[in-house]
Amino acid sequence: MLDTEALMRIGLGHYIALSGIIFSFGMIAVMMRKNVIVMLMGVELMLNAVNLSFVAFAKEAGNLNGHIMVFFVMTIAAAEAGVGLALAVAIYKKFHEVNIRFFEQLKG
Amino acid sequence: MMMEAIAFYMLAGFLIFFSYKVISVPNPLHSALYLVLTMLGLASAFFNLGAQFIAGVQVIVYAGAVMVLFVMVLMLFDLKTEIRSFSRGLISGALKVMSAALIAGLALGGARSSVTVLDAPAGAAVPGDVTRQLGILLYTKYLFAFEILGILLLAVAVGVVAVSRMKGGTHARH
Amino acid sequence: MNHALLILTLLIAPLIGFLFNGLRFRSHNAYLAGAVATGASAISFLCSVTLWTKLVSLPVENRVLETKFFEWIAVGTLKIPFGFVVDQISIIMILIITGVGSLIHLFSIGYMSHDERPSKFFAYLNLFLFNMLVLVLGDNMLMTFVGWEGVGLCSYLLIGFWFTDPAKAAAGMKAFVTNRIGDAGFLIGMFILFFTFGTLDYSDLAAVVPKVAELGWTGPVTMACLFLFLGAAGKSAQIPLYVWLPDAMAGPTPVSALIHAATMVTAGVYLFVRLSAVLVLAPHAMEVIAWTGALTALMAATIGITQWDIKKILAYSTVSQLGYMFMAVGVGAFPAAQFHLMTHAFFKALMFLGSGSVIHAMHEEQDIRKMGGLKKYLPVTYITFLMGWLAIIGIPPFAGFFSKDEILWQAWSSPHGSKGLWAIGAITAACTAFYMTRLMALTFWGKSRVSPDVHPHESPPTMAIPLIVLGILSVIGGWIGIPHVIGEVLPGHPPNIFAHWLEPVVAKVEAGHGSAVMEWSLMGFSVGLAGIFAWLAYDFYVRVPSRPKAVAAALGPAYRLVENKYFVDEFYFGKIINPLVEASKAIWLYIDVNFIDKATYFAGDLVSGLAQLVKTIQNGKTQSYALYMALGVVIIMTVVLSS
Amino acid sequence: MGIDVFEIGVNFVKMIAIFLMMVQIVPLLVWVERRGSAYIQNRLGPNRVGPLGLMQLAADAVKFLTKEEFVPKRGYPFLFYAAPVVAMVPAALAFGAIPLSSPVMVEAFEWMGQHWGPYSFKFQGYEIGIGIVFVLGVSSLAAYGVLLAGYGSANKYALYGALRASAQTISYELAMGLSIVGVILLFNSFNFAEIVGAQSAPMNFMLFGKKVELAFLPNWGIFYQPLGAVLLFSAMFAEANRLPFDLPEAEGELVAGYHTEYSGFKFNMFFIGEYGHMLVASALMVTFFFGGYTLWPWLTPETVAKWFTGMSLTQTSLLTALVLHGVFLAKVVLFLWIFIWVRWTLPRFRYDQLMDLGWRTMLPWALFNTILTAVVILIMRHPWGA
Repeated sequence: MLDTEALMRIGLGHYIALSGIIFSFGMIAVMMRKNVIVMLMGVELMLNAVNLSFVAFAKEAGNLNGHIMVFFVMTIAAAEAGVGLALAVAIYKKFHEVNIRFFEQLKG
Repeated sequence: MMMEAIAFYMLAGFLIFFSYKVISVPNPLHSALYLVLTMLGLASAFFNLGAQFIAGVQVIVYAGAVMVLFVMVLMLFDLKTEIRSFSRGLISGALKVMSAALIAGLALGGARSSVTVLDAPAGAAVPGDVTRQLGILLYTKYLFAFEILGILLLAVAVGVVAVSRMKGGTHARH
Repeated sequence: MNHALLILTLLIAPLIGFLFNGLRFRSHNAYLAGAVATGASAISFLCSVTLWTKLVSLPVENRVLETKFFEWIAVGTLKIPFGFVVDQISIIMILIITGVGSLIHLFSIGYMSHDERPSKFFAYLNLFLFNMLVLVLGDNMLMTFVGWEGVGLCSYLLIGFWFTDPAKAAAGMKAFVTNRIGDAGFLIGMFILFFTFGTLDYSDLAAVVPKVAELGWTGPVTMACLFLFLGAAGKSAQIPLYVWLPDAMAGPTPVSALIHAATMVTAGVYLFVRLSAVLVLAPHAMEVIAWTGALTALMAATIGITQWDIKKILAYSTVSQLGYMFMAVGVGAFPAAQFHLMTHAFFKALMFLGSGSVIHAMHEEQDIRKMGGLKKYLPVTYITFLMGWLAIIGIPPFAGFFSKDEILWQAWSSPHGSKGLWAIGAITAACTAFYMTRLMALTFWGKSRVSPDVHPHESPPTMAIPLIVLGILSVIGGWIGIPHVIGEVLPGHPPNIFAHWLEPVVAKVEAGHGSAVMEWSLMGFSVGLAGIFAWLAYDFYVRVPSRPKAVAAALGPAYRLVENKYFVDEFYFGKIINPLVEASKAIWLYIDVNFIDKATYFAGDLVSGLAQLVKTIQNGKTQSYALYMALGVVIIMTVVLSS
Repeated sequence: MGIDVFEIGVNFVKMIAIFLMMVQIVPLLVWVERRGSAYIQNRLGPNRVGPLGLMQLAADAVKFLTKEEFVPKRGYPFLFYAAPVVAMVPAALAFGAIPLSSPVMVEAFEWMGQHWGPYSFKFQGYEIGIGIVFVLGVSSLAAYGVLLAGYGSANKYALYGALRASAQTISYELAMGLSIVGVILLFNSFNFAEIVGAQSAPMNFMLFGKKVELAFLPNWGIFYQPLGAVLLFSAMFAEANRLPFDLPEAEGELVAGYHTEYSGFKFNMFFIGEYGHMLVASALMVTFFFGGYTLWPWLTPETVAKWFTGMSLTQTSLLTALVLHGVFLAKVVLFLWIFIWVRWTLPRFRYDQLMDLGWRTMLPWALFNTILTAVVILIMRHPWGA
């Protein structure tokens, strides 16, 4: 029995649910894709999902601490993407492929 | 109320569709382009939630800079459609999907079970000019964190330059 | 203008100069870069003067101007404001820094006009000025530390300014690494103070610390002071960390004048004057500081006698004079230390700039054996250098006399002092007179030994003006600190303005014992000693130039010991660094390889045997690890949500 | 978008009208560019078709529409088709967010038996509170048009052109964003309308906490931020891929860069995108640094409204808006002409020079400008006297 009333009143819960779904997609990308760059995209997807819930919580709580958190997460995510891509480029230069299995041996 | 719900469900539908496409299409470049669309959708979700500045930064930083980098790198690599996009292993694959689904389910269940939260209407608005207050908060209460973040970025910039200039790189000088 | 605005302008002007010159660092235009940099420091000097007039107009017991721009760090109980304070101590420092700094900037325009990267040089100078101002104006120890590290960085950059020469780059590195050792001490001292008293604010510390009483060696205050002294010894070139300063002469001469004579190296002295209220509670630490200072003074002065490089002599002289200041700090004569800091800034900056003028004139020649008789070629430099010489050897009424004599008297009479300290100080004064006269004699007097293809020429006005101004200051700079006994007999009874000025802010040490007669006779003794040794040096190097060699031969091993700087560098390498490396190798071989490694191999075998059981989980696949993380998250979420 | 049918309808029509306006300026600009380049190079340019060659525009349009539609066989058709659209849309979105004139007030009236109004319509596509961030955001998306074109064409020249273009766009975006920060600090707002409002006044600023007014100069950004203006204008050339920054096209090396494979109307859309970027750039320059749609002391909303005293509020505000829109267009045209002028006068950069200029010259100076502005504003606005 669907509770139409609750479904129609968009609140925090809806955004958390959406964020949870996107997060799980990101997780699947990280766990199952072989291409390192797609895995990095999965990480970005997860971070974005978390950002969504931060903003939703900030709205709920009526203060801006959540926004600050999002701001920091974005900065760190950008940095992480930079490092990840640099590593991917380094791997590509050696193996001409960006499969995750080339990252599994921790030697040059 | 009705309009808001329709807008939300449309947005949510788009977001879920695009993020599903990110992980399912075999061509990584197409993944990246779907991810751009996801980012833009999230920016509009932020906008709906009253975080205009964050929405703008989301577009500038993610869609405008980070994803352009992804796309550029992918183009440089010249990867044809991969023969196998997903890693091997039926059992582990099933486990992975299951665990991800469980997390999503638990998030959903958590949201659903806390009825008071779910029923709360769109949330208390932050009073006044959000962007201005965000700036004030960032440069007073979170000043030190902000500075440390700057140092982190500096370290990352140096590290990335070091990694990408390693021997054999496109910029190596020899 | 409001004092907060003045302080802000004071700090920002050099920073903007740095940014401007730093952005156009490839420019070759020395005049534009120099004009901007000099203008920036002149603005700072004007602000300092205005702040000083403001301070004077305040009542004596409340002479302090402070401003907090914002809360910088707020973590738990640690609250660090971005605050600055101008009081009787820091005003003297900022007047010296910006005043002498402006003159040296002006001098550098002429000195660096033929350099390849003048813009970079002036950018570094301005950055140094900014950091030094942060150091002395910071109202808590962390702000001081920010400046402390900043000046260390600038010092490194400027010593290695001509980094294409490996020796100069290495000198910069040496300074940096030596200072790191000191900085670790500073940090530990700061940690101890914060751990014990819960604050790093100078005024809070001064209020809180006197509530404890300790006499032992291992109490927190003594330990903190000793560690801070390690930091100060690094920055201010005291035993055992003085080795970097003579090598730092690899930098351009204006840098030596500004950083390694007038300002940065005095930061350690400043720190203890600022923390005088803490230091007086740790008599053991004071004793250590006094004796270290005295020994440094003596050792450096004796090394100075045997050097041939004009800048090296001045460098050892700086180390020696800094030793005097620490001796003063150690015997509780904080005003005297600060006073000597000021007069030393005048005459040593003058002498460094003078030597820069000489080097400039001699086309980068620094060996005084190849100089001589320069007074007829460089009249302005000669006259001003003469002022500096008279000031440093302590001839009344030149500046150095008053400050040095005050220190010697305090070393004799203060309850923390002793006759031994005074004796070392007096011998050092004699050595100082000897080596400075030797420098004068070999450079300016006597017969010319200049090689015929060098034609010395007097420096341009941008270099001459700072020399003249500093020369005048070296003469009159001491008149604001005339000791009581002399003041009494002079017409008009000039008071000791300097001591009175500092009195409200430095810790009081109980009055010394000793009569006016004693003071007069000690004063006469030290001046006489200086005079005799100066004449002796004149006799050695001008009248009978063959005598020094004979004396050196007669002294034999002692002379060689001194000439080779007591083999300290060799000692450090031979007895500390190399043994450390050897010991590390031995430890690596016997303990690490033969014992720990074997033990770990055994443990490893044990574990890997056991790990056969769970090996399949640890398969090296990144994505499997991600799966485990995800499973963990699922479990935690289940637990949390179901509770 | 509005509270009732009338408001929604007007806003919708307005949005479309402004988009069409942008699109219609492009052929005119093409004509000006061709005639202007001819003038600069001492020749005649198109002058046969119609008076002054103006009908050439129509002829061009017909040509574009009737050309063969070509899609590379090995390319990605969807991306290939999407790229021109993606190239054009950001320019249109950005242009829609810039206020083109003062708002139009509509008094309450009765129509079809119902009460309507009063309304206030902004003279812009849509109003966004943080307009500057929005414009920066959407113009950063322009890189995708180029990237998709390059990838979708399956052509190495196109790919090289696309990679160069996107690298250039990202590099210059930093300098562009930072050069605007000075203006934002100066006028204390992210909102275009507020920035324009602040500039339609005599020059006034705080001097150590005291307000100073100089009545002989308008309060334009250019007087406070000359460095920012120069940096923004240069970065805008790079963003619009115009000479001297048109390395992505570089016909000597890369045939025609990312649009090598494009023909017909799709090519035309890239054209519209490029000229749309020029238009946005000029409009931003005018809005940030040259008083927007006002020209103090003669042409401000207040002074122009006085010309039409005696009319109803609706008529007055509509006419005022049209006059001020003329002012805005006049200023924009001036900047568009500078764009064309520079293109036909300056030689192009080599690629390494271009990157060097972006990262090692413009970025540090933009940072310097930002820091200097922040410090000066901090000092000047602080109530020191108190």
